[in-house]
Amino acid sequence: MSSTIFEPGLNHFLVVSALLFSLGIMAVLSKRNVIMVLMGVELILNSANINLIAFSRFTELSLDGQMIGLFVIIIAAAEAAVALAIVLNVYNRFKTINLDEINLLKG
Amino acid sequence: MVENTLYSISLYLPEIVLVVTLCIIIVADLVLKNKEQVIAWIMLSGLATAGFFVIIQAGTVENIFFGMAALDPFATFFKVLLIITGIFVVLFSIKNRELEGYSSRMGEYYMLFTGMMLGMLMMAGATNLLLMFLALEIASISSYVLAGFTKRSLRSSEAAMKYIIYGAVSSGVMLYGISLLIGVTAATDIYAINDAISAGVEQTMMLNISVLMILVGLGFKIAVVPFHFWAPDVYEGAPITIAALLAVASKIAAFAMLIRLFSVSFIDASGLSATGTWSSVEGIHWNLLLGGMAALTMIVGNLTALRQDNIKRMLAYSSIAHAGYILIGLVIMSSEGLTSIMIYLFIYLFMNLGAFYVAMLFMNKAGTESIEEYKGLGHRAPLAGVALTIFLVSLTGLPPTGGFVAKLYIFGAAISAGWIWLVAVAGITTIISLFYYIRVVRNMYFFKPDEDAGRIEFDTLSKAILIALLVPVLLTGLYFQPVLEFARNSMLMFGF
Amino acid sequence: MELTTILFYLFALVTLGSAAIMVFSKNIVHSAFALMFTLMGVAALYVLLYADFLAATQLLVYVGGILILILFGVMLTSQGYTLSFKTITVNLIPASLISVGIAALLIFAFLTTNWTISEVAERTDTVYDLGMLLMGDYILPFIAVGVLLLIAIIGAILMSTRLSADNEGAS
Amino acid sequence: MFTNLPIIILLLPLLAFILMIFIGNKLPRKGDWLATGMMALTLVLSVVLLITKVGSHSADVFTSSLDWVVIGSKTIGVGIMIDNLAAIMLVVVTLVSTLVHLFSIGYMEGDIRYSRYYAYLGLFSFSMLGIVLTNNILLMYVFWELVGISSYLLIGHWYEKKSASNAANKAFIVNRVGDFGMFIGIMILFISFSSFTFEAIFDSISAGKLPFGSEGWLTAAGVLIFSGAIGKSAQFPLHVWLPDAMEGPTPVSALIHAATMVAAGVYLVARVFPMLTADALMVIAYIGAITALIAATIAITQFDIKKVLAYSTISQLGYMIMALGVGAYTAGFMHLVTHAAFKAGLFLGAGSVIYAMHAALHKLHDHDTDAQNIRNMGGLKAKMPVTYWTFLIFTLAISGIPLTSGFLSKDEILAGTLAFSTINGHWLLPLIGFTVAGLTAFYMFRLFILTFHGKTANEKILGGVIESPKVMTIPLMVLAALSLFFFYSFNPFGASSGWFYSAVVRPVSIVPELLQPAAYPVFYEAVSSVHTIAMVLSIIIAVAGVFLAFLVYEKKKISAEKLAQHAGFLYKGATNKWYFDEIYNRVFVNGSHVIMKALRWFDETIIDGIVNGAATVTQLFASISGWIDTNIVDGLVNGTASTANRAGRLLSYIQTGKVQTYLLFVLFSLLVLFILFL
Amino acid sequence: MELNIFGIGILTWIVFIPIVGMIIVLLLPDKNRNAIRWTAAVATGIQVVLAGIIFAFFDRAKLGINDAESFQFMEKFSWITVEAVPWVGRIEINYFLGIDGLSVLMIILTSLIAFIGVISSWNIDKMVKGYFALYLLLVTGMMGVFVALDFFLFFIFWEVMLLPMYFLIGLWGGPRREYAAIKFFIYTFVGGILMLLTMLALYFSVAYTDPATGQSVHTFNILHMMNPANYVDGGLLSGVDTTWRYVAWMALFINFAIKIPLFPFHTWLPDAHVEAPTPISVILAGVLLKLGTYGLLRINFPIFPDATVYFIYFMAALGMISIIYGAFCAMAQDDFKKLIAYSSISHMGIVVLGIAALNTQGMVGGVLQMFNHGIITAVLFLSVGVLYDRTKKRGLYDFGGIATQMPKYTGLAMIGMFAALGLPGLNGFVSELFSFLGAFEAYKWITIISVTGIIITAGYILWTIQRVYLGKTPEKLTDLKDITPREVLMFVPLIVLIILLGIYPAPAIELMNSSLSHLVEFIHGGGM
Repeated sequence: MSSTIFEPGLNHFLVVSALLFSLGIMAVLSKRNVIMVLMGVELILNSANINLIAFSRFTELSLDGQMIGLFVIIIAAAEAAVALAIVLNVYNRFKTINLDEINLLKG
Repeated sequence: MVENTLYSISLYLPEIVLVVTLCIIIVADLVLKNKEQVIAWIMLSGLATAGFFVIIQAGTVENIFFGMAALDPFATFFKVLLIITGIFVVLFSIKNRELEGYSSRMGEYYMLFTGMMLGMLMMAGATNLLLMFLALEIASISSYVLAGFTKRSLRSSEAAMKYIIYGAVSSGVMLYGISLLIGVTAATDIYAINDAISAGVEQTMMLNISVLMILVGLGFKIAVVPFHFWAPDVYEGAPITIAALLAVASKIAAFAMLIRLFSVSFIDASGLSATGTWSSVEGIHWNLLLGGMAALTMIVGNLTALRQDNIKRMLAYSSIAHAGYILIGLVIMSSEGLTSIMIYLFIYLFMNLGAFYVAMLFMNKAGTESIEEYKGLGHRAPLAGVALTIFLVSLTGLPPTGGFVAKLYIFGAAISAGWIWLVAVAGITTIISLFYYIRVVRNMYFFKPDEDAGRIEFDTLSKAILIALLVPVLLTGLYFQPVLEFARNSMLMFGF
Repeated sequence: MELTTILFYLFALVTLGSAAIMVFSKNIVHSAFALMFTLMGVAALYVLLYADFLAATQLLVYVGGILILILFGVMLTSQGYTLSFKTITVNLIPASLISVGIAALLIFAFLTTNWTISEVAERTDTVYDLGMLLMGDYILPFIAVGVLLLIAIIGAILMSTRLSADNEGAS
Repeated sequence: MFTNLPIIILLLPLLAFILMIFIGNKLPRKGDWLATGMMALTLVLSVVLLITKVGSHSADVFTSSLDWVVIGSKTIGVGIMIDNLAAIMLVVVTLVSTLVHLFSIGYMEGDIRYSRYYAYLGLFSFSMLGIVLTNNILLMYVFWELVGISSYLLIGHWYEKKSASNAANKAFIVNRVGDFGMFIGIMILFISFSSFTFEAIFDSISAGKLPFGSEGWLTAAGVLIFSGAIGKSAQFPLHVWLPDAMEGPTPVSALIHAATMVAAGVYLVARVFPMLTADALMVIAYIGAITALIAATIAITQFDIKKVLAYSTISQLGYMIMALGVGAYTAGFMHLVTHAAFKAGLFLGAGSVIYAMHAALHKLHDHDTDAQNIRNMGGLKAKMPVTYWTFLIFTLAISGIPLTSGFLSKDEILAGTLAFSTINGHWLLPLIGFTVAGLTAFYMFRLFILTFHGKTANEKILGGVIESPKVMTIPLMVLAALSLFFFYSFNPFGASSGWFYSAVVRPVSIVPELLQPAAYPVFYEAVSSVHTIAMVLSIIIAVAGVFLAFLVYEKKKISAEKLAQHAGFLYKGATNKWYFDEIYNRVFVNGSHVIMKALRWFDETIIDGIVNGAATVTQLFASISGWIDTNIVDGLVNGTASTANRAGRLLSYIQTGKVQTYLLFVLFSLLVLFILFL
Repeated sequence: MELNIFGIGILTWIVFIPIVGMIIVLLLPDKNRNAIRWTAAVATGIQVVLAGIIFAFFDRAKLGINDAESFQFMEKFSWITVEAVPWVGRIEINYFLGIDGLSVLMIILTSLIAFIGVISSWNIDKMVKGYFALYLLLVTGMMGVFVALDFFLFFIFWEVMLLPMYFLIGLWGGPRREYAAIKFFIYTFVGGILMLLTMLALYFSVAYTDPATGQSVHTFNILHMMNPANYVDGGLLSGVDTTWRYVAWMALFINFAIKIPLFPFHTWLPDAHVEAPTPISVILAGVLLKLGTYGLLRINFPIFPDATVYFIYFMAALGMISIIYGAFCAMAQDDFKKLIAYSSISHMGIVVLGIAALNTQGMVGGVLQMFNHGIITAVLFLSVGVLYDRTKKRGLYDFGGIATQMPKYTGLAMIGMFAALGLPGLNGFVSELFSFLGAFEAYKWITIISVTGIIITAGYILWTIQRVYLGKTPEKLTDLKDITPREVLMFVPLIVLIILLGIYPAPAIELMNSSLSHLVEFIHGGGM
């Protein structure tokens, strides 16, 4: 284990992931544009992946973490593809992809 | 290793059947013309075969695919439920007029539907966090698209988009939670996690955070307050068949996963007493949290349902409320509670599908989803009217319908565990629920139909489906021993 | 300071910095490119964590796939070049409060948590081990993810293609 | 003999009732002969019974009973009891009833509900005989109410008239007030002694058992039972119904509201006499005295022939009650009997007059002149001789002039009150007694003179008046004969030597000694010592009253108007019946109207309002927009669950339709949960 | 005592005959109205016959209440049994029917009123099939409640009545029928939820040891719930005089009080009565209200003797308030049906007061009053119905002089009125007498105040008679026909009973005397 707090240990990576996570949340919550929101989701997924891989590096978890990370990347890709297809469809219907303008369903 | 894999495959037949069905549908979609009906029947037979294998395998308790999944009575129970739901929804889909304009795309519809069924079946059996997440995603991604299937409709498109964004964020948060949980316990298998937790976890705070985040994802699937917001919008926008599927199957699968995760991972294995009550890991009051959520869910679901005019939306809120009642079973943290959840889900399946189905029939024939415009429908369509009345009465929880038995067991389990306040909330909200259910009945019967509006007739298949849904609702109200025994015998989970 | 330390901070800075740019930029194209740097930074972090295969996958799938997809999305959904590339923010105050809150909480939790660290031997090559796992323990997810991709493809095609007899805009 | 005969006597009128109800209308002459005949048969049987009882079994009491119901371990029986009291009363009831039946053949001729009328008479007779014959207080209460209902039906015989149905209602409800007390009294007795029979109750009391172990409750029980008598015998303060009851046919007034039913209260007090404490008796005595006085004063001022008689009835009943209260048991009961004869006679006489007046008016097609107002009469002496002479005998009897039966009994009562005052100094009672005696003589002769003597204001009417038919005059003659002294005692100045006094003996008090009234020997001695004084005094006063009446109304030496002016507020009060009706109207009728309206409002607004929640307000606004009628259930939803609804609305506001807002809530909840779990 | 017909117990027959009728009705074609009516009449008629058989064979001496051995015509079958699994004991729900002195009279009442209801429904022309189907379902529910000895079964029958009633009022009622129907529904539903929760709490607190297997079995058996020995240690409702037992008692009490209805839970009743069609009013007042008091006696009292004693003053006071309050409110009404509805509140108050006395007279009086009131209000509502059929009016001020127009009818109606007024010689008096007698033994002042109710009752009844039957006939009402033979047929059995029981109530009282005495002892013994 490292002797100084500057030497990158588990916590360092986790902090990075936490920040990335919250930036993702920020994007999700504050951007009107759907695509920006999707980008935020990618950030969240990446932050989770950083966690997983960091754990696989520093704990007994070993390769399982990486394995899951791998699957997550694939899932993220699939999700992004479908999401963008749906967004495209929405754009074709609504002529906008600003989330706050798409609210026929409410109440 | 290979032997294990092969053996596991032999125990994973239902899922494999579905994959095969998916492939057949793809091929059939390419080859056949006028394929709608054929594909529907292919899917039905696929589901039936899967169901057949599920039943054949009933009773087996086995850990398969290197601990990735389990085949146990618990999973079997939920798979049976899921397949029944699937079969009904396929039948609904055949009858649904909404889908008529999309005949060229019905192949895809059934492909995605099959995919969703596959995902849900996997959810019921998954014992590894990765597989759980993966199964969840399979089910989710298919349902995102299905929700937007009627592309011409603005509402449907909007529903799909909202659903996927909401879902992506929720699953992202859940994944983050999973990553933390994995980090804390250094394990991905839920039994290993339990071992780790039982051995004593120092990072309690981390554990709490991770579970909370996982709850966001599962809560999203089940639609419990405060993670329910998507449900009404999506149900309203989606084709009614898919709304029914989401309200019933999706919920059943998510509950299966939630129960397995909670009752396997987060309990104090040493505290599992002979009476079947268990306690969560020291220092964590999951039951209180879940109880709070259950109460909130019942309150919000029922209160909001009061004001809805769209029947799908009303049923959406009602199914949110029902998720609250079901959650009570988990709060109790006992086998009794879980049994009552299973009974509830079993009955909920029929009554909720029934309500959706009649709503669909009315939409087909009378072209309305508005409860206000249901006036006089009971006189125009006596059978459907009576059936809807019975379904709604059952949803209210009045005897002699199944809904009563469902509530009876949930309430009973809660009372016996001493959760009086929760039961009180449940009781009060049940009373509130009466208002919006009865309003439909009142509109159907207490108004004379227009003079020129004739009787609504249904074809034989429609009637048969209706009866098939109606009979279990009434039967379970009077003689529910089989359900009870089925549920109790299915309490056995791998490793427990 | 060791090299890894310096590299860590560098990559962390790149990752978070470009992520911040992505989030706060008003131009969606800028955001997309910032996202690319973020993803690359993450890949670099993976390398630091002995996950070379994952780093490669990250670059391939994310930077090569997802990002392109996103850019396509951007292009396809904007009628005018300048106008709608500006993305206006909503819920700014509550959103920032929540994300700051979550960040603070998470960091606080991470820092106060006493992790059980086990020193794992440095890995030089993970590809073989991952491959073995995929064919062994992870065979089921491996197959399942294949199905997932199939479904996603079907879904994406369904959603993005036009209906044959479809008059757009009608509902 | 003493088991079967009474039951036959009891059931014959019931049979008559049933027959008349179901087939009365189909019989020839609408069945009047059947009803009358059966009543006459009853009379014959009763006389046989009386003669046998008093003649050969004077000291015995015959009871027989059978089980009615078993409740828990308590058995409640029904049964009959024959003692001299009952036997005498039987004859009184059946006699008057028979005569009234007979009289009615003439009086009610051509009535649209003729057979119904006879049916009700049968029902009444049955109930009245029930009161007389029963051996237990519950059964007494049962028949008590039944006579009430028959009275109600008969008062309301001409129910098309609003006043008739009003009077019927009033009679029943006012009686219910009295019965309410009686009912509670009965409950006290039953709870304490587990039995309803007089015998068992008296046995328990004499064994020293007290209700709830308290002497106060014994007094209370007595007074409460007596309150039944207050109602039925029209005692102050429940006397208000009787004058109104004159809305019924006059024969009914004679039977029910003069001779029998109203006397049932007296009979009741006589029945429970042994268990009454001194305090209870004191209350009874004073109630009787007050009633006697009030009614007598009102009677002076009335002009309706039946009203005068009604008030005189109340007054006389007050006498009887007072007599029982002071301990002059036999005198009181005897007055009941004698009064029954002469008051029934008076009413029938009045009926005869009214009948004649009606007939005369009818011929003239005059429907405005009041046939019952004595100011429209006068000088009937010549036109209706039988009625005149019999009426004179009755008037003498009620005024207490020697040689009449009334003198015998009244004299004994006055002696009793005087004796009572000598024993314990309640001088007010004899004072009232003698005053009322004078007043009675005065107003009765006022009535008599104004009706039969002098000249009428309207010759035209009287020209057409003729004597009533035989069926009506024969009962008058019979009753006139019975108003003479020799039927009761061969000594015209001393009743106590007659058969009646030996047959009806004051029973021994059984209450604990401390609570007992003056014992009979003591009382008897006191009576003997004051008897002569009382007799002389009563004769003087009665004669003075008669004389004064002649002075004022026959000779017109004193102007009645002037007298009235002198009397001032007293006269005004008396004419207005001392404002009892007004006060009751204000307090009870209006009071209950106010209460009921208030409660109705309370029920519809508050109780239901709570249920409907703030609905009332919502509905108010809603009804303005005309929205509520089509959306009643919505209204209810809005109502009952208005809070719920508001919450629902709030919650659906949260459902904005914007997915980011949703996520905001989700993540916010997550944050909150984090904080909670840290 | 057992009595089987074709191998099936008589109680099952009497409960489910209407269901058979309902099925036949549903199978008959819509058009064939008379066949539908006759089916209903035959089904309910058979019930009357069966009730007669029960009356004849009923053993008057047996105690019942808490003793399974002394119930009569018992039928007990296992309905739902789930064998014990490791974590929870056996579950057992029985199909358990039986009657004792408490229920036998109610059965007779129910069958009679149901039959008369069918006769008075004869002229209903709207949706005849639906009407009679629902009607027969309702009858089964009512009958079932009176014979069920398993709480679960009791509850099912209880709630089964809810929906038919809702529709019967809501579809065949007057102008404000929806409001009335939903109000009835909600009130009763609230009560039902309370009962459900209490029932569950009881279920989990009670377990008896199965003699055959030695297992501890949770049970819904009402009789087992009465035995303190059956309460499990630490159960929610175990022990004596615990707060939870009071809460449970109160919850049940509110449920039953809503049905009775007791002040202040009564406001559904006037609305429901006013809007309901005549036969349904008859059923409602004649039978449904009795379910409340029956429930108190069958469930509240013997299962919670401690809480009963604790709350008994409160209950008596509510009874008193209902008597007075109902009477005054009745007096204030302008609507004939509403008046009778409020008078029902008042009369049911007497029942409550009587049973609250906790002594034999009071209980006997109370139960008898249940029966009598059922018959009397039936007559009253039928009388209103007769008038309403002819004039389409219900306002008290709309009438007058009916006695001259319709003398036969007036005679019958008046007997009902007088019985309601508590006239001796008619049945109302007997039961009121015993109720008050019993109550007086227990509570002097409450009873004294209550007895003033009889004065008010006399007031409003006579006033009603005066306004409706007496006086001059308004011009509009001069062509009324006197009652038809069908109408006479529905009045006569009731009138005969009114008079018969008024004169000689012993046949009714001896049916229940021993059971109720036993119940009283049982309560005072604290459930021992």
